[in-house]
Amino acid sequence: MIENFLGSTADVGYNRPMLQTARPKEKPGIAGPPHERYFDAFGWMLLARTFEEKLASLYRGGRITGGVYVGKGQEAVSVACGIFLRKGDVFAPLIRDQAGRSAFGEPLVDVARTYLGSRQGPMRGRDGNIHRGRPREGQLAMISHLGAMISVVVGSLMAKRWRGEKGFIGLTTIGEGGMQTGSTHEGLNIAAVEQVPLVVVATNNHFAYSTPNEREFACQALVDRALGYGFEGYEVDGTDLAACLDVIGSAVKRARAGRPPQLVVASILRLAGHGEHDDFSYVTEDIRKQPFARDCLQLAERFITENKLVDAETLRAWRDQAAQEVEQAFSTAQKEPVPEGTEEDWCAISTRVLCDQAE
Amino acid sequence: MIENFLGSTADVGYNRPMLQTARPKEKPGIAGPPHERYFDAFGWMLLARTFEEKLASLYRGGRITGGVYVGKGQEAVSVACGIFLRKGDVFAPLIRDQAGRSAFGEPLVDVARTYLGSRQGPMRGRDGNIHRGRPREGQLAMISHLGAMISVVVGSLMAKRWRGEKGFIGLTTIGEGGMQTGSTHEGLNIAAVEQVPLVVVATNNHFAYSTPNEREFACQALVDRALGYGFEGYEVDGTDLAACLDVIGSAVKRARAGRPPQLVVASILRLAGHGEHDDFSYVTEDIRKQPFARDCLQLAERFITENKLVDAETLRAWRDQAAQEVEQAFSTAQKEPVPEGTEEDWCAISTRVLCDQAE
Amino acid sequence: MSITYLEAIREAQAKLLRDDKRVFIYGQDVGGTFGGAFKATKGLAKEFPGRVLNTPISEDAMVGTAIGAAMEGMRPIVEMQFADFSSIALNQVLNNAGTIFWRTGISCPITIRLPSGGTKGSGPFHSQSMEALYSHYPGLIVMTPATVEDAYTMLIEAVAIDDPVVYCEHKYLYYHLKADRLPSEGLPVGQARIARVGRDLTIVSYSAMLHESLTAAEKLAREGLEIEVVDLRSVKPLDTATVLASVARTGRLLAVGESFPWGGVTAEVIARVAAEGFHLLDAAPARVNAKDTPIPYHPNLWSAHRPSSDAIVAKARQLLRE
Amino acid sequence: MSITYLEAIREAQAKLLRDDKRVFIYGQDVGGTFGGAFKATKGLAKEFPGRVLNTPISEDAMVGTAIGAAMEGMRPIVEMQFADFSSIALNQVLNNAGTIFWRTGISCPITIRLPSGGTKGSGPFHSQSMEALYSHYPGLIVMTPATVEDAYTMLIEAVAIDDPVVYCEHKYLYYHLKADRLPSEGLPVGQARIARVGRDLTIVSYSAMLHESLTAAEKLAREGLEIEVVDLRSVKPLDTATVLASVARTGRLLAVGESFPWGGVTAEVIARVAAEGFHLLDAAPARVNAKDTPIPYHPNLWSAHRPSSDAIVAKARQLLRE
Ligand SMILES: Cc1ncc(C[n+]2csc(CCOP(=O)(O)OP(=O)(O)O)c2C)c(N)n1
Ligand SMILES: Cc1ncc(C[n+]2csc(CCOP(=O)(O)OP(=O)(O)O)c2C)c(N)n1
Ligand SMILES: [Mg+2]
Ligand SMILES: [Mg+2]
Repeated sequence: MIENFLGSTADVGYNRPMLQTARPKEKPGIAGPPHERYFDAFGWMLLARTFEEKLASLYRGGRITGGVYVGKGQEAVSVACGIFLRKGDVFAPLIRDQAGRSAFGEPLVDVARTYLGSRQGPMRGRDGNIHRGRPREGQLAMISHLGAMISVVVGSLMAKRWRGEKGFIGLTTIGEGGMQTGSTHEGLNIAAVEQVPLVVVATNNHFAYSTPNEREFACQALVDRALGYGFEGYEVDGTDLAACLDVIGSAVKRARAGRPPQLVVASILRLAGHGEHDDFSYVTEDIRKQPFARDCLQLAERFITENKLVDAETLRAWRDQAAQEVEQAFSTAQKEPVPEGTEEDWCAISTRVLCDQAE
Repeated sequence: MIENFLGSTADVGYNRPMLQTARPKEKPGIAGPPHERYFDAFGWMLLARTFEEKLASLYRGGRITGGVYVGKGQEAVSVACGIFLRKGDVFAPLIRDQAGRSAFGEPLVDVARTYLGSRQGPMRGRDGNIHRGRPREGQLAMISHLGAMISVVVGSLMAKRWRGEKGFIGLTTIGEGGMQTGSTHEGLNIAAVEQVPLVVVATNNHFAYSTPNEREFACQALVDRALGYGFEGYEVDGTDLAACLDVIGSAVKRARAGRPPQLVVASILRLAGHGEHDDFSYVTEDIRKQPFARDCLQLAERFITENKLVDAETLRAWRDQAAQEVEQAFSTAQKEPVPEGTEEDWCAISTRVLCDQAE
Repeated sequence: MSITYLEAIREAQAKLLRDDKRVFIYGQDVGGTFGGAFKATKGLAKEFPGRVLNTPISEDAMVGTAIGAAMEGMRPIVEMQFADFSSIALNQVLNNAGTIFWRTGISCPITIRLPSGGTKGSGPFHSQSMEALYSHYPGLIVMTPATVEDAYTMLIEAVAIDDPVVYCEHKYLYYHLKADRLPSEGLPVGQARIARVGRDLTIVSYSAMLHESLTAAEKLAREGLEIEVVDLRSVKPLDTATVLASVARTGRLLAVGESFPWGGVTAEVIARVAAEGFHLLDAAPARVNAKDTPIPYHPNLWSAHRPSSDAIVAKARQLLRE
Repeated sequence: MSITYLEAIREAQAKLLRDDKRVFIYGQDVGGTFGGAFKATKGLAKEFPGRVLNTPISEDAMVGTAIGAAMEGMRPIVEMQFADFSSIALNQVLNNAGTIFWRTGISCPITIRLPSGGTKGSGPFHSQSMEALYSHYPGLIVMTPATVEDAYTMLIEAVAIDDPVVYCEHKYLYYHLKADRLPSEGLPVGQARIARVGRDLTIVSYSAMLHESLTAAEKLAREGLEIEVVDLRSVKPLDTATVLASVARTGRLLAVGESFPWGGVTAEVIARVAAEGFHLLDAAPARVNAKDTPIPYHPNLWSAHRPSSDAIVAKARQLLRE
């Protein structure tokens, strides 16, 4: 028996992957939050949404160079990816993971720095936006090629195992589109062969850029792929924060307990364009009315309100705090100097004496 | 209900892939062969085995340049891949498919020509051995990179569909090792998305070169991957000719009938080295005693003899005929001239005026 | 009427689809109502139903599928979303498409469109110029149109050619470049063009760098220097004859490219001129390339990384002093 | 004692595994009792349990895994079964390994061993020399050892270096080349070597072509011609200074490489010498490369495709007549 609730200790023996969909728990008038990390998680979601709304408005105002890609509608999945990780873990997030990155400890000012091109940002203006990372703190800096980070996480985990570290896991995210790359396949398979403590959270937001599911894959459920790799596989309703915390939290726990790699497939609709340049007019009205198109943040807020988990005052205070943190991050970053070409040594390797001199 | 016997017409509706292992039918003293193509198939197997034995001896005698890769032990699977194909079909064989290539119509002399480097061979000495093909006749010329041919077959089938051809299918083979490449993943997935009439026959011969299954993949059964792509999936005992004809023949039939792409996974042991240079000492005695290590050709012959399907005389005649055809092929090829560098124009493209002049 | 480089690419594809039923377009997001990340196929899926197809994110399989279709007589155009992602398809392009004709005698007429080159804020993975990788291997034709007219006629020719063509279209030129009308014919493929006549120095360039070179020539003209500018048009085959003829007139060579320095188009141009036209040179040939680091995201860094007309002017002056 | 180029590679790996517990070897068939398609890791899995690991046929993931381990402090050596299959890993090598340090400041010390180059009967997909592809992109060091001694010391250095190294070992040299003993130290990485002293012409070469060049020099010596031969050792960084110093002595340059002509090492060498040492040249520089077609399977075709000492001699004579 699998117990989805993170609180429970009853973890399970190895058997064939169980395709298990955690559904929102609708117990009317319950006394506390449906998950011990529910409020924390809600806070990160709120922060991410607030930050990205500001970001989008800066983008529209022509203040951002390069693309802006937001996680609107994916915050519940993403926060659940970041919130259970701890120091020593490895997190390789992708483009819709602001909530998870924050929950794992990425300072908001570093995000603002990256978008505004501050030389004090973690990428020093060399790389931008979603490619940012903090490898020293376990947050890898993605390359664009989808799927390429999975095997990188595998290697990090092998190194940790060799060094004798204990209790660590790796978690990486992928879209349903990215699941069709060869790199993803090789990465998932090698993870299973190496039996590393890995959780892969795939979000089917029903589109890869403008391409709908039917031109992406033809299987009935992506979670069935777990079986073919020797992963354990779970489905989750990505609009439901409690379910995300349950299912992803349990997967994290199982990975930590030494069980095979875990695949969680979340279902959701991307509630923004692929990037802010995209009006997503290809998403039909019909699709926007599907259950998977609900807004996870609104659902969580309604759940909190309807069940009177906190009062309106508190909610407002949370929102204010998020707004303030976002303001703070941008205003700090805005004041910082930008990088200058004249100050670069244009050497791509760390062994400077071996820099090639071709012009 | 799936009916494995090709003779049966009862083909099935679409449902989740059925993991179905066809077992040898052991009806003692039956009157006829267990499959209408059984004798044909046996003939091709015999021819392939005889040819490859000769080839291996030439290799040992230093008469062959380049590698020799044989299909010993895989003839039953391979012949079943070739024998149901007809003009207009596309076949993309790999390194262990001599039996299937012959059954699909490749002249034996072209094989001998390729190995002996005759300029009259299909590859004119430019490419060798297993890379040979006859694209005009529907047999593609593989590149070495495993998995790369799957999507090529998909494209061929799409072109045929566009042209309004009817009733054609494509069939390609892959090893359990090759199933781990990114190219295979992308090829299988795109086949399912494009819904082409494709059969993929994967042979798990328990080794990729020297690497055993446990370092190749970690799923319980490779056929489970079918599910994750939206293929229909079947397993078969690759040592059993009748089963191979049944299962692969049925898959071909289903593909022709317009059903989703088909994956057949055969289980077997490679009964030779990876190539003739390899003594396969890494295959332990224990493995050599497993049921999957039986020799399909011997089993078929024993089945024929024990059930008195043909008499000893006929069997001997078959064997003699094979030997004669093989002799003939090599002796023709041996007399032919080899290619000369001075006669090459060293232009890699067909539009000769656009050949680049760099030296 | 005014037509951009991007529109020329779309028009060429519309014409190809209209005139030749063997043509189809295959790529991520090229279909539906969307028409591609850069809208190079906007409207085409509707006009040509079933012939402009979205693909999964599977560059290897996209090219493999196109190869199979091409061998069966179709004329596929594969759009990579960005040139940078063609690294995933590289094996299919080099080892499959590039070898089929030579190995089997069957031709493989695929066209692979690579939205190439740097634009502000695009960073290391959406800015690459990959022509050198594809030119190094045998079996491919590599086009690098620099003008609206060439963007149009060369794409039409790319599809007509019986061999695999890598068509590098420059994203910076998409909107920056306009022409009054589309030509019905262009120079033959494989032939370079004298984009500006001069006698003091030959600049050899292609794609977006042609325009930086022309700007540099303008600037130098104010000082009385007459710079000849050659637009290679295709980098493989590379039209050595036209380059040599120009160097014969000017005695000086500066090769300008946007890709990384080691083994780029500029190295190949200089190697050819040095080997075949050594006596034509009055001074050392020189080259201007991007820097040998990944392409930076920040505009300040990017403009220092990418060859600018100023950098070309500086190098040209130095060369003319020799 | 006599030790081959291949044994030197195995010895270097044994030493690395022995001396540095961060080192592990990752590749197809490298482990078990087998020890690699060419036996370059024979016996190592037994001697160093758990540190010489077989992988699935997944070149992309092999390199990705190594990158992750390297960023966490390990020193992985990845063996490609043949250089040709590294096309599948190319994206991880160029876009991931090659950019990590520059983007993040974290170093990525992986070594990728590529069994490279042509041997009789190996054909288009088991004969390639891929150094130009890897050298073109930023962020990588590309080594091409030509001697038993260099095979040994450079592999040890490759693993010591904090950056990604592509180590191109030549399959033709595996058994053909022998030395009496292994050195404890070699020339510094990045430094070329004068393999033979001369004054009439400089041949610049590397890897297996060094030996064809030396043979050519021998043949020409019988005619009284003194050919200097430079062994580049690493093609990135490329030691322009040593090449220029040699050309300063001889006045003539012939660059010899086994890879395809367009944009290969030879183009880069000539471009550098032409640009930086133009006045040193008394005649046009020249190059000898493989032909611009896939590498043929049949030995007759292969020996015409690959640069031979005779082809080098012919080109050298021509160059010396100028
Ligand atoms: C190998 C590769 N090809 C193409 C792209 C361009 N690209 C960036 S995001 C994207 C869509 C991704 O869809 P999905 O994986 O479903 O993630 P989502 O954007 O829906 O979160 C594409 C095609 C890429 N990043 N990598
Ligand atoms: C992408 C790629 N990497 C490596 C190789 C080298 N190689 C050739 S055959 C082989 C083993 C193949 O094993 P499997 O697919 O199980 O087929 P089998 O030889 O067992 O029939 C390997 C590793 C290759 N051909 N392609
Ligand atoms: Mg998506
Ligand atoms: Mg196998």
